[in-house]
Amino acid sequence: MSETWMIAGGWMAAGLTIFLFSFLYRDNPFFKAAEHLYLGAGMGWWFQVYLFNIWKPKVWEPLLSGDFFVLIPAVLGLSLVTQFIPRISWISRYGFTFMMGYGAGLAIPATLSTDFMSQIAGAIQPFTALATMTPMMIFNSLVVAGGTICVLFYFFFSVEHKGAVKKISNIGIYFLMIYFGAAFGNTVMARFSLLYGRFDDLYTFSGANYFYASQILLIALVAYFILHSFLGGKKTEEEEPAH
Amino acid sequence: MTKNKIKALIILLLTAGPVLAVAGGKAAPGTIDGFTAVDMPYDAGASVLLKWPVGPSDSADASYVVYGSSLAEGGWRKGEEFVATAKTCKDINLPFWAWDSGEAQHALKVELNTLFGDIPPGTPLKFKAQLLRKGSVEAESPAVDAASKSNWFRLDRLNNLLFLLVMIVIFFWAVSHAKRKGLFIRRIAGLDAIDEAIGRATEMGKPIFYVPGIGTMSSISTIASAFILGEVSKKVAQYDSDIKIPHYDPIVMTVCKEIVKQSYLEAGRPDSYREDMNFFVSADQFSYAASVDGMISREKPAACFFMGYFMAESLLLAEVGAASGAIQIAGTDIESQLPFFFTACDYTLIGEELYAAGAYLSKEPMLVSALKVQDFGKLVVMASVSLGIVLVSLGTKLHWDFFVRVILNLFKAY
Amino acid sequence: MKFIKKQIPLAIVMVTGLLMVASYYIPHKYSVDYVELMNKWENIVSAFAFLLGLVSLFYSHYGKIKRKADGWGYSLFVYIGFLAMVVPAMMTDGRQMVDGQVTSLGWSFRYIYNALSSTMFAVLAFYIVSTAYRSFRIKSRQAFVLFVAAFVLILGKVPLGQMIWDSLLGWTGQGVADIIEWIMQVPAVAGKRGIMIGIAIGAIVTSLKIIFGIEKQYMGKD
Amino acid sequence: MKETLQKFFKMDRRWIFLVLAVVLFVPIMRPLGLPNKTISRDARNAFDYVDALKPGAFLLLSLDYDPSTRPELHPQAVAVIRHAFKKNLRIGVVTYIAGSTGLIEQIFETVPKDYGKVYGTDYVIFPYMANAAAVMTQMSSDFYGIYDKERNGKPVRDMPVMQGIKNYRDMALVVNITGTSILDWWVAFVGDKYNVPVVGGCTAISQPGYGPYLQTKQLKGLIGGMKGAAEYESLVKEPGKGTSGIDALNLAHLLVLALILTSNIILLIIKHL
Repeated sequence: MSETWMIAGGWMAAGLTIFLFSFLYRDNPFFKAAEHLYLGAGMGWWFQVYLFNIWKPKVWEPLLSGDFFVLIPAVLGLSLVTQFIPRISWISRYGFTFMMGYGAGLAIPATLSTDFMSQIAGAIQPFTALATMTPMMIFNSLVVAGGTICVLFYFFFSVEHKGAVKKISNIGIYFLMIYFGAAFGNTVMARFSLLYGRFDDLYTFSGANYFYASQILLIALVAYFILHSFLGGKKTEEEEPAH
Repeated sequence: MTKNKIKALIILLLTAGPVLAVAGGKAAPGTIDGFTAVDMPYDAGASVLLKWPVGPSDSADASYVVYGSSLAEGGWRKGEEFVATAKTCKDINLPFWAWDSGEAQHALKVELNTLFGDIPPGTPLKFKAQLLRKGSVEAESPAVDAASKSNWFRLDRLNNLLFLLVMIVIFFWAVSHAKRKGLFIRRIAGLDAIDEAIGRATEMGKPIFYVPGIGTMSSISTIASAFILGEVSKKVAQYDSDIKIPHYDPIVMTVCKEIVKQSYLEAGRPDSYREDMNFFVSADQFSYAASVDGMISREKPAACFFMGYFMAESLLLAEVGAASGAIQIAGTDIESQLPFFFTACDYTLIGEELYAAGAYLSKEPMLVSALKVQDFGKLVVMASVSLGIVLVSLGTKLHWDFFVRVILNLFKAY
Repeated sequence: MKFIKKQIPLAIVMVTGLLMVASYYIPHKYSVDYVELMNKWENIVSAFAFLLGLVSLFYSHYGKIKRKADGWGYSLFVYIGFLAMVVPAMMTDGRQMVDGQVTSLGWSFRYIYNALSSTMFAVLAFYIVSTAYRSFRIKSRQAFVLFVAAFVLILGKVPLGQMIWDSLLGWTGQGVADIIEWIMQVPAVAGKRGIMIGIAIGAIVTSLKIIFGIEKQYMGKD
Repeated sequence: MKETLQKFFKMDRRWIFLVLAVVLFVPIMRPLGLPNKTISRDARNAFDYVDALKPGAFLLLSLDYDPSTRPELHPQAVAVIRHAFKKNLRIGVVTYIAGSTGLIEQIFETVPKDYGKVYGTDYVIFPYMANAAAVMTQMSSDFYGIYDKERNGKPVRDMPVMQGIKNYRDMALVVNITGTSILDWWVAFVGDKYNVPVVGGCTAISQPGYGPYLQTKQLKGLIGGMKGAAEYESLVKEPGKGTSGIDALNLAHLLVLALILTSNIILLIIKHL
């Protein structure tokens, strides 16, 4: 890839990024265009990946070499599309039921083993090393086991929650809250990481080797907003964008 | 083919080398008695089980080597080599009902693919073992015939199968039972607020937003959401309030249209039902969230329901609802989104509460019986964990090793 | 007709499902062969499921353009974006690199799709700060516990936060990183495990309902 | 007083957006120089597990993330691959997310050159497949039943990198880096079912949810979010985007805490005035 292409790429990427961010200020045509471009580009990328990784090597080529067995899954797969034609949409059931049956059948024993039995074992197992455990470790293992039971009480719907049951299930809620708190804290970090990634790219494109793509595009967009609000841009009904 | 032959020849030379050298030495090697080679049980036929008694001369400075040979190729291939004190029956990871894990026998599982490459089950094979000390062969077993075979049952997974069977039995029992008479479900806090929310909407003359999220009809939370919608819209019809249901998935929309229509019919107000109560917004996550946000901040509804499958858009939705001053009731089983709902909404149904809410409101026998099976499963877990901890602690304290093993094996996945 | 429309699909789901369940307990070669065949088919069928999304996106935007609905011009960009990926893919036979050189397909990925897709999600960072300000309400004791856990994690995950903790609470002898580890390994495990077990049983029950044809909402109406 | 506070509380949120943008952008231009120092148990376990593998062992790397989670997961993937190359492991790359094919390409465009690794001998990249669960199950019996060709259509069976590999029993470890629930599938459909060690890398969002699997050792280790990437980078001694990312996040994290506290205190005051 020549350098010209790389610079063009930098401008393209910086522009699309800034257009999408511009929505934070206000809805505008650049954002809308970029957003629709995103939908199309995503589909386009997936389409070519499916085409060159699956449809061609796993369906088309075997067919050409006379392996007509692949017609069965291909037809089942194509049947899904009939969903869009109400009169014959029942045909799509053949594909769906196959997928659902496969998925459900695969999941049942595996879920039982991984998320049910192994989790019971995980609560009990630590106590086999009772002799070598420190008091803190015993405490922690008891908290894990006891907390799990309290949470399960909270999700137990067959008895009314009052008296002792209510107390236990209330403790359960606090375990859930700590878990959600951890999830919240981590989500903050995750979202910031993504933003950091974009800013980092914008910073790269703001260099002289990209002819200051980020700055120029940003200034251009700001200029658009200023001009737009001066020249007949209708005042939006609300102070804040609808979003 | 020729390549394989050459490989076999090289291996033959390599393995024959030391054997010849030893044979040329002074002491003739002793024999390892009781060496057996049988098919490895409970597998598809890709491995063979070698067993021989632990001998008095097994010590850390000696090692065992096993050899395998296929009749088609002839010649010995060298398999695993390990310290003579290692690899007894105890090291084979099988439960007590399927395996005797004494330490009196060496046991080694030979993966045929590693040793011979791709060979079908049933191929006649030969195996032998040697005891090496300081580079020389101290003892050797006679060559033993063996063939692997495809087995019909994973006895080691019996515990899993039993759990499953119990669950299926309970499930069908609950299904047939639920049809006969109603089963009890406890009160769910967030649901009491529904009446309040709808009442408020009627007073204020403002609409209610019911957002079913971005799931498809195959996700449990969306199904639960659809049932809750049925009850909510029934109440809306009774109070003569207005409800708006923006959609992400066209199929969910068709299902919801039917449900709302039915509710209005049941409430005796089919005339108030409008087709445009359910409307399609967008099949893109963020466009959907942005449009719904726009509607909420424009129309300032009296109440917002967010029930179903939500991903990153949850925080966009909940925030706008909170800012517009609506009563917000949320429910989802996506844990990473629950914190946002919990902090921004007035009531939040957490995980399974959402499923239970569907059952609680609709009294649909299928949903109620499923809930009963789930409760039964939880009861099993609570009992097993508490009992298990007591028994295992006791067993460990008193050194009842087999007893502890029995309990652990029961819940171990193989 | 009901037989073809309903019974056969329900039979398909039951037979494939039960055989898949059985294959977990049956190690025999026949069982392996069956599962292998199903794996290959399933992989191909799922690949066609992608067409559902494609058709519905194209259809809805085609409708907008045809009706000249509000903002129909933007819908054209959906097609432009699609072509911006597919045309280079056709020219390069789906390869992003040839002889160490990035092709036009690789370029499209790097500078168009990558920029768009990652920015879409990066925008969420802004909303999370505004949510933190405008709707994070410590309104009950439960919400307070949630807040404390979140506070410790947000603070302790970055070096500056750790320094602040050490200078303010260093006297306790507990580093914030240790506390985070404890939260993640003890109470959070209990909370998650409770949810997990409940969801697992729920999933098994739902799967059973699907296999036995009790749950069939995914099939749509007649 | 009350009105001022009320006004302040209802301020245009675009001001908050602006503050965040500044707080996050400035450290990119002028790094604070506060590197990550702590290393979590799970990241260390992940590192130790890979580190203990013998040279020549086969590592199956499932990279299932697209550009939307790239800043968190890409550095993790790069760090793990660098580690594996340093240890002379063989790598096979698979993926079940269509968007990740381009990112995989980007990694292997540069990283192997640093270690003199050759395509086909030391590593190989397989094409995207649509149904992860089906392919995972398939690989337990016959890897080539689904992956008979690499991503550009060359047959793989005779490649040196695939020597002696037929199914999971011949692989030393599976590492899955993903922002989806595919990691749960690796644990349930592969790790537990076929007794294969699995190490994970995930976004910070899903990290707390894997606690139970880590406690039971169903997951041998976990790299969580950008912090995890920074930790792994420092263990491998190859600082990259994870390390510089953590530095930039410092101020933004404090901003969030300040905002939550400010708004709740304001509300408290308004209520009591």
